[in-house]
Amino acid sequence: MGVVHGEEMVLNIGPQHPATHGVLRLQVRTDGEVVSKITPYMGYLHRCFEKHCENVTYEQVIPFTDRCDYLASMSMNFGYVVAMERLMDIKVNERVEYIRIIMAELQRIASHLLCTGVFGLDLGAFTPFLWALRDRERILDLFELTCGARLLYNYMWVGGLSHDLPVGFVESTFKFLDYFEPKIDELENILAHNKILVERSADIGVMPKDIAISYGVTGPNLRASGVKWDLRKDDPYSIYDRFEFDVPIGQGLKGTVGDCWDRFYVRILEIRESVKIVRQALASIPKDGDVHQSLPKKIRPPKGSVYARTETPRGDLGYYIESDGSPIPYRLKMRSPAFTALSVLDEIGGGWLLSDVLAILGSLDIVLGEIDR
Amino acid sequence: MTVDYIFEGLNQMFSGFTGNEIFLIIAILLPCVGCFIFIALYGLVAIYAELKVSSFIHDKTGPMGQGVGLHAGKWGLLQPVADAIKLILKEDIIPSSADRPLYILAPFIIFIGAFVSFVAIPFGEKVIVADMNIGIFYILGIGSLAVIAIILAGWSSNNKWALYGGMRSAAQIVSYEIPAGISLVVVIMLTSSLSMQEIIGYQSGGMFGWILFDNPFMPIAFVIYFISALAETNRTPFDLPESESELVAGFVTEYSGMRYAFFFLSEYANMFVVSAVAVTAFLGGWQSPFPNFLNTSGWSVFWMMSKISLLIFVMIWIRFTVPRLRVDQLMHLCWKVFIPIGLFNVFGVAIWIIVRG
Amino acid sequence: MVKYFTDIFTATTTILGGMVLTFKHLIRAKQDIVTLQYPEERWPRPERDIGFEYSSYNSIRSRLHVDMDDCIGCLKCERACPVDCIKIETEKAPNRGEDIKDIKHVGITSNGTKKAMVVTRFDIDMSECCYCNLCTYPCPEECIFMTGGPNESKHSIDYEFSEPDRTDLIYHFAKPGSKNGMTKMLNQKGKEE
Amino acid sequence: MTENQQKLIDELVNKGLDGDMDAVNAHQDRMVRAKAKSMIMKIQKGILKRPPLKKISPEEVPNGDIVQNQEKKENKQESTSAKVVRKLLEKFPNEIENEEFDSHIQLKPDKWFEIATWLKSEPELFFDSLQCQMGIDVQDDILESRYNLHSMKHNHYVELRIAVSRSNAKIPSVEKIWRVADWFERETYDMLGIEYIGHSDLRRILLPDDWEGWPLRKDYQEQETYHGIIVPKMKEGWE
Repeated sequence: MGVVHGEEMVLNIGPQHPATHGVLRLQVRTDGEVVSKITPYMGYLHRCFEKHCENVTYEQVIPFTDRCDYLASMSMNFGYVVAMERLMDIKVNERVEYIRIIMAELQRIASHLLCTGVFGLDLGAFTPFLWALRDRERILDLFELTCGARLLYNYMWVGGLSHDLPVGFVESTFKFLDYFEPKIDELENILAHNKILVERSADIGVMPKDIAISYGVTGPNLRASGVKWDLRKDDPYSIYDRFEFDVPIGQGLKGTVGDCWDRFYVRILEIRESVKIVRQALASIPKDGDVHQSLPKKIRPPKGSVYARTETPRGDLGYYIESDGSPIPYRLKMRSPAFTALSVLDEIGGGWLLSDVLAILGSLDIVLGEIDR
Repeated sequence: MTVDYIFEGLNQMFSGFTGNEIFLIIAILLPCVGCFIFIALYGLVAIYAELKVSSFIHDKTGPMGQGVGLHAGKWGLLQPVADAIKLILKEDIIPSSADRPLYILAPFIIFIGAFVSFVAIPFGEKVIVADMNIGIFYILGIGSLAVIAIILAGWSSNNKWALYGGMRSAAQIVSYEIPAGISLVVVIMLTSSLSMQEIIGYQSGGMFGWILFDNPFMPIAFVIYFISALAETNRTPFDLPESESELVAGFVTEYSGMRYAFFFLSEYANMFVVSAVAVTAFLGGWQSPFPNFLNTSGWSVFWMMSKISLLIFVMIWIRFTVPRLRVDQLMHLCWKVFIPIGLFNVFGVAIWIIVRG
Repeated sequence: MVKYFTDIFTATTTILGGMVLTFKHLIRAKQDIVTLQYPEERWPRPERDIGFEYSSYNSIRSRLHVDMDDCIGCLKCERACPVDCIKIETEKAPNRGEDIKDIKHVGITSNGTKKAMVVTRFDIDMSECCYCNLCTYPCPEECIFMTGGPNESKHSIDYEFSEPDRTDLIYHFAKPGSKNGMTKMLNQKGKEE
Repeated sequence: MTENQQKLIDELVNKGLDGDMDAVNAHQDRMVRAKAKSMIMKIQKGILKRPPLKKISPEEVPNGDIVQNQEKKENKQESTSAKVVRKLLEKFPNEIENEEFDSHIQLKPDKWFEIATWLKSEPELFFDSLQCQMGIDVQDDILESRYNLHSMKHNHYVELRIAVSRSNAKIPSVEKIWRVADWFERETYDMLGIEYIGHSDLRRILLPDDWEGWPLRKDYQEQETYHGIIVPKMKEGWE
């Protein structure tokens, strides 16, 4: 029996569509429900980040990095300050490193919570989304306690932090983690093993290893394809080499390695690992140390360039900073992980049903702020 | 039945008059108006219940308010009223490229489909608008009217999402008619009647007289019917026609205001109808669950309503637990799971009846 | 065939498991609810005991406020702002550190600095402010800050400051009439000379 | 600024220097006029060289004109760079332009595609991942395309730079080697106007299709109007 082909229809998903996670437009060619070609159009959220950076001083870039990936602003700050400190050869003290890692890992939990919740929402399960948001709020409370802001922090500075931890932060974070750990199980029970979700996501949108690497896909998406690659382990920046944690990879428990379910489940496992790191960091954080100790008086990096990568919740975030010796960056390029993750959509999304395409899009965990910059 | 009562009552009251035809029309219109008011009120209650149940599942409070003012009343009781007022006052937009007559017609057809089904629902021992001898068959037949309306809505909106929603819905409702029908056939085999009242009458004598517990095949039939009913009313996990994260809003994408409200209302009305059929066929209808406990004609309405409410609650509960199926999985579930098992069930019940005599 | 039935079985058990979980939340709703009734109840601002000497730098992110009596017009905040939402204009004061009664100009700040400048314009466009707090750090007199936090006693907490018109979000902090007053004064001075 | 405008300015400057200032003053486009005048000033002061008289077609620009980037900096990937250079010199002798390879390797654009293929397939190097590709407008009329390559297998890293002149901003596309380069190159094209030869779908990616100019070039001028709407320079009620 041959395959019946009907007339192809061009369908615009977005820019305003509930499943595009922002303002993304996917132009898909569909034959009935089967999608044959996906062409993403982005730029609706383009805020000229790189052009802006060429007009402001180095410290003024930090608020803009916040706004790139608004779901993981701490990680974006972290990447930038790591790059700047490498360029200027600044060594920050222990306490700062510990605080940065606690913040980055809490941010990873928050971001992954949102991603898993939204993935459920894309597949029609509304409840886990709100449960995830409820716990994310508590993390945001911790951030608010620390730096006064809930979403866009401007917390990490080149050579230090804007504030020290408030009194009682360590205790309240421990309290949060104790509360939070059973909630991960809850999230896993209602979503990950639900038969309908497994049917919807297992074996769907399989991303093989070589495709993932060739497309520059990084972070949880790459690990779900079975590549054990995590910058925190493989190219440790800051003090990540001091902590014990596993790098979860996709094993194809419910289907093939690298399918939507793996991408989703790797994130749940990573939440657990991040909880581990936060616990270790909280236990061993040095009591003293001035967070403003190594703040440079004026940020005037030497002439030269640096490319520094850090592991954000969405993958390898690279900052390429070209300095001409003035207090203003000559050129600043952000290599955003979601940008490359979205580019793979056409490759792995063709040939699936419309509902699957949106599930694949959800499992890639893109943030349009970071793609468009 | 109710029509007959009113007709006779009117005739007795105004025995001097000879305008029997007018009395008949009044006797027919009155229950219809009653049904309409009932649907509207029930819709408000159901919306409120859905808001509250979902909120509690989500660890939220749902609609709340401290006073009348701008708030939604005590515990947010006025929220559905506010919703209704909003929908009525909203601008009614008809897309310029829409097929105007069909676009306008669709919400009415879907509402008529839901509304007319109420005629055959036995609310109580004596409260039924028309006790037809083919009641259950009638409801199944009228229920399919929704397909036409949804296709009309999807097609006439001239919107690709709406079209997808309409097409999905047509396939879905037409398919799920079959397992629903098959599981009701089992009931009809037992009771050897299509009349709603007679089916209920068969199930007298407390909880264990219910068809659900009549023989081991019946729970399967009930589950199949209930899930198919979910699919027929487009509830999650079968809400593909209007799956909000895929098709924006499916076949209602272009509708707004009162027309949208009609779709909304008829979805809730359909939920009520399918629950009523499930209660009638499997859960003893208006019979009390205990043989001699409040088993009077007056309490029968209470029992019927509480059973229907329970089923509607379960529908809401399921909606906020599970993700949505995919189109092909939906069809797989229907044709490869429910229909074989349903047919097997029919066979089993037939043997059961023969063996038991 | 075995897979067929195991699939049905797992589907039933996992879905029932999920339903049990949601039902637990439903009946525990009283303890678990996290919603606040916003206009009546407000999210408690976390108590912030920063616990180190930078306590004067508040870590609140709310609307900016300027103590004009302390402002010396050094333009540091204007330069620090990444979005250029602060606009300052100054005039040279006739006598350094002297009060000018006509325009309510205070000559000496609370830190004891003698002012050399009269700030005739200090506008902050809060609709453009990105709440990065960068302007508050370089201020030598600590006169620009976000309200709330350690300065809470001076200013009430406010986190909803909507305005009907966009231009209302441009806050004018300079003393009213200071610009006209200064020009008048300078003109007079010019005439006298 | 488009190539045409640049050419126009060059022409005007030459005319002006030859004494025909009227031609400059009579020009319609204000921006071009201003640019040309400022250029004439600079040339008279001796800051700039006089633009070539002849209109040169893009193909004629010799690669030897490319001025290298001089920054040298201590880098951890020194050994990798050295290794790459050693192997590269064996295979493609005349392609490297810089002398010290501490931070990066400067390549000529011509054989870039072959080099890239080789870099990915060479078992000892095996750069299977293109981490980052970016474009930069270095001074003196040079645009650079920089590639940060990384090998997942060997966990090493190298930075390659390819410089082209503005008038002949053409670099072979490596889209087919590292698929991620598809979008990266589109972005660089979008922002700097470097043309990637052999790219299957070279469109603007972040900016609208009808955007004028290359925003990240240092001489970029904002559009005066966009779709007939005047672009506001200063917000209302502010100045």
